[in-house]
Amino acid sequence: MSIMPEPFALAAAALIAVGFYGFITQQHPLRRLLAINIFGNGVFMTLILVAYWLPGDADPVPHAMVLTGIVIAVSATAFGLALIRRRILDANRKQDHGDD
Amino acid sequence: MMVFDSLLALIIAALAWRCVTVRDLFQAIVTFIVLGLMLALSWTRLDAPDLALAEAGIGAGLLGVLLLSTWRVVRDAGPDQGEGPPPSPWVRTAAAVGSIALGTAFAVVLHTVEVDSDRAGGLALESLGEAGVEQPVTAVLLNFRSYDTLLELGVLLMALIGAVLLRSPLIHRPAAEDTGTESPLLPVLVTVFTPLVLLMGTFLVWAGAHSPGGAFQGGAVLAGAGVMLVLGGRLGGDAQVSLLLRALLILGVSVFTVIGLLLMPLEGAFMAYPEGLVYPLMVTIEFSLALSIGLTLLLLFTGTNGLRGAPA
Amino acid sequence: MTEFLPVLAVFIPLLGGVLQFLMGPRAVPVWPMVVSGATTVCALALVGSVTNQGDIQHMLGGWEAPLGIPLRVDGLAAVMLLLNNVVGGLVSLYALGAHGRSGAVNSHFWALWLLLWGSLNALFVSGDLFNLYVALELVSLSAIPLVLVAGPRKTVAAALNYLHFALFGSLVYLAGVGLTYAVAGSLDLTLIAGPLAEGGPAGHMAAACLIVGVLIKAAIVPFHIWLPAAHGNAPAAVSAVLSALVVKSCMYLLLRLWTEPLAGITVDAAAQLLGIIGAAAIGYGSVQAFRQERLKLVVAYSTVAQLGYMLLFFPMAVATAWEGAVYHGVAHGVAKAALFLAAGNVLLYVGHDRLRELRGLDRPLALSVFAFALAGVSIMGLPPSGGFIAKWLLLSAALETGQWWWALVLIVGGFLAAAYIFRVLRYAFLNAPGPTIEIEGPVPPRLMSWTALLLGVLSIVLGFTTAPILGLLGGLPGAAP
Amino acid sequence: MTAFLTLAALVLLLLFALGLVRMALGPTRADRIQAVQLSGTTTVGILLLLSEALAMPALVHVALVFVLFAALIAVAFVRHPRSQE
Amino acid sequence: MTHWMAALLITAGLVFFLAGTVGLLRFPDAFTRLHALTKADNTGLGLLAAGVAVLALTWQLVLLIALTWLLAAMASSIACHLVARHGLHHDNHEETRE
Repeated sequence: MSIMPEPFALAAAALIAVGFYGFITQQHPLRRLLAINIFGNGVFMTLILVAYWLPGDADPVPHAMVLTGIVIAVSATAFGLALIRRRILDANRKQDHGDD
Repeated sequence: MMVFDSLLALIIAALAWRCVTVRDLFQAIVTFIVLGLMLALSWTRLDAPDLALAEAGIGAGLLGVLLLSTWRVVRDAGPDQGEGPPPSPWVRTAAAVGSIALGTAFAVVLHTVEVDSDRAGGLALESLGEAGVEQPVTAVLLNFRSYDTLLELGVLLMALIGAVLLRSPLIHRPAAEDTGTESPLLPVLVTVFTPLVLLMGTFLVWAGAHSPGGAFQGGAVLAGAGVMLVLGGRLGGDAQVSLLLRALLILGVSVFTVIGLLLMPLEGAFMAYPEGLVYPLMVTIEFSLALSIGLTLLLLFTGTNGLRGAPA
Repeated sequence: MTEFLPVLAVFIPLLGGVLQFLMGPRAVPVWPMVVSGATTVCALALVGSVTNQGDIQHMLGGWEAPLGIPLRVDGLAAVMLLLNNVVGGLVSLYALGAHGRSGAVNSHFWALWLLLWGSLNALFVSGDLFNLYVALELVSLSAIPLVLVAGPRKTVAAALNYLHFALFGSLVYLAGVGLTYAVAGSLDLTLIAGPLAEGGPAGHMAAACLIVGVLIKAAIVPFHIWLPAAHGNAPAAVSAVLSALVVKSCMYLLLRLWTEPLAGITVDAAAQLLGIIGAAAIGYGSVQAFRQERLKLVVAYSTVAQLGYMLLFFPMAVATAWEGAVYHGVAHGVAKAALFLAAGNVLLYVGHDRLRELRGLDRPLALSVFAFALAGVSIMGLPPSGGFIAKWLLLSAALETGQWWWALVLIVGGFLAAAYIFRVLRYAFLNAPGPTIEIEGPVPPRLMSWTALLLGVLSIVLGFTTAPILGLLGGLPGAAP
Repeated sequence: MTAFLTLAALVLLLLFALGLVRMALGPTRADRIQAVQLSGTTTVGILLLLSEALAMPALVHVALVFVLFAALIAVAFVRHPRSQE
Repeated sequence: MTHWMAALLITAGLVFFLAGTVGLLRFPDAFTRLHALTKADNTGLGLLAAGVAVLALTWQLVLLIALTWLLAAMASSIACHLVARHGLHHDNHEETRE
């Protein structure tokens, strides 16, 4: 491993840090989902770097992991967006008193 | 190339920062989409064109479209949607300190890690001959670690059932009734693009056996074609669900499981395939997966469990 | 044949759930009951064959160790499978009463529940670090929509919060998986312990990510905030499954990771920290449970507290503590399912579960209140019950290792549990005189009362089945026999 | 030639970074979405250049997928959905 | 020879991209910016694609590159039209002040 800074390794770390910060500080559920996805992208970037560091061809195993991860993250996020829309529909019916 | 990579990494970090900190929700979403594009670009630099395709199609593309549409709904609902109070300065400071520590730790670890080059992936590359497909990632997804892929299809199905339970679909009126979009060009775009997108999706699925692409990327592009039709007002979500549609939704997971279970007594292991049949089985599985994935992603976009055609 | 059983235990319910989705409301309730029965039988056969012949391994796809994914059933997995499928089967029976009528929502309930059941089995039999990530996601993404079955309006905020934490937790876990793969070059749980221990900072980072990710998903104290609302507002059958099995599956994963792949890398400070977190969970959860005004929230906070006991294993790390922690998992699983099902019956009959207005429940809900009391005995850790055995084992471990402060935590925790359980029982029937319930809902069907009672009785019976279950579990991995 | 292509890609990336300034400045949403369009086109250009520079013809597929989804995003921006059943 | 031609085309493409970006940054309002942008970047991408196509080895690749450009040009001009129309009707004044 080189001691030279690796730009994409730094980018992965930045994505993870920023995603974590957003997850803690954001209140809006949609913004939180975005922050979680940014964190996830940092994790995916880490995995891709690990794959890249295999001498010769890129390692397909982390690639498969990332592909799986992307699909899972996106379907969960789509479900989250449906939740957010439902919350808004309910909030618009003013008579509703949830136990928030 | 180093300069290119550094600039790209810098742009990625800056976009992420802006996406998280900008006030306006719309800007955050737009930034997120551009961030996805840049990630896809950076992954091509890291020898992962498969993932660049997936990120461009699913992570930035489909998710971006869904985010923009949901943003409309959020905005129409009014400015404040039951958000909690903003976090106190203490929380912010703690979060900042924590995230800097976390980021530094990751950066250090990623720069000092001694990677093991004798690994499963190397073995996968050596065993490609037995996998039935030449493309390493497809071989891992559909053969060496096919069980993961099968379970992942379950996740897609669950997310869809969850979205259906919520009854909060995205309903696009016919384009002609949408002020500002009654452009004569929208139907042209839809008419020209949809078949091309379908073609591209099919191509990517088929190409998955020997070049970057595969069921997920192809499926996402197929879903893109459906989303194009929805946005063009030709197709809409529907509460009524036909048996055929449901059958197509579970086609991938069923084909995968049933083939695995039927061959289990013969091969001695679940999801083991007999030598001569590997390639045809792979292709069958890949196409049924792509069809189910595409439809599921499309329905996750409309937020319904059914579809119906609408006059243009 | 036996080597196919793990596959069947996963795919009977998974495929059953998928086909339930295909067939829709018409298939309710016959198809789900057939699948539930088949799953329980298959899983019990699996547990039986592990008891008789020892561990079972199945290499998926016929690929060898680092390339393919192994399914492994050892003692720990078998015990968890036993818990999962016994409780799962009984919950299915209960749900036959609650969700047995045909209808779109009920159809989705059954599809999701069967998928969740299969996902939990998949989690318990998996022997691969990344596959465990997928299984964790399967569990979460079937559990969260299940919460919505109670009606989106009541549960949407809870579900959203749950989703945020579940997604974030699993991504943290995934970061750990990536780093582990970087240093170990493999994802097989049995092959990564050595390289991780020699992995330097990356190995430690990997271990930390894996543990923290699982802690987030398990709703351990600083990360518990999503749990009470989700578990407290879900339909009774779902609450039971969430509290008894879903968070338990994450605790299982923590025990599994700690004792096998991370065994060479764990440091004493981390173990003590986990113990302290556990103690904090016990204290905080119990006090909150005592302060709740709604029955189901009492039970939900009780879960926050009870999960803490399993964490006490880590600082002690001796065979007795191992047995105690796992036994606690089983005993709490059974008792908590009984509590939630009983609470569900109360909610059905009374129409609400506000504690102060629950008076004179004893007559129409006698069976359910009795079930609640029996399960309460186990939660408090009084003899003779499963909870007593578990706490006794943990207590002996504390004395054995000379860490007396954990014994103190155990005893105080028992008193706190007694306080919130008796508070509920006092409202339920000691306060019998006074205005009785105004709105009377339907008397819960017999099936629903009896399943709750059966679970309550089981949580007492667990006080007498120590030998076979601990025999099946086997000793602490890595420890000298 | 490779060096030239790489340099060209770098220039495009720099232009892209400048385009992001417009996205940040706005001031209208149309401006921002337009900046996204430009970033899409620029990225397609970069991908085409890289496909040649790195000898990875598959990047042209990636570029094509970019184009398709960039169009979708623009259409999604102008269409107003509801969420009432 | 082909190399020189490719270089020339690509350089010309870059110039158009540069013009587009400058237009995006400097033009006074959204509509002129839109106008400048699509003209410039479509032509820019076309020239650039032509340059890369000259270097491409197989005709399939050339075809694919041509298709990419064609679709990009079409999508971007239609999208521009849609966004402009939409801007006329909706968004110009509703941007929330931060």
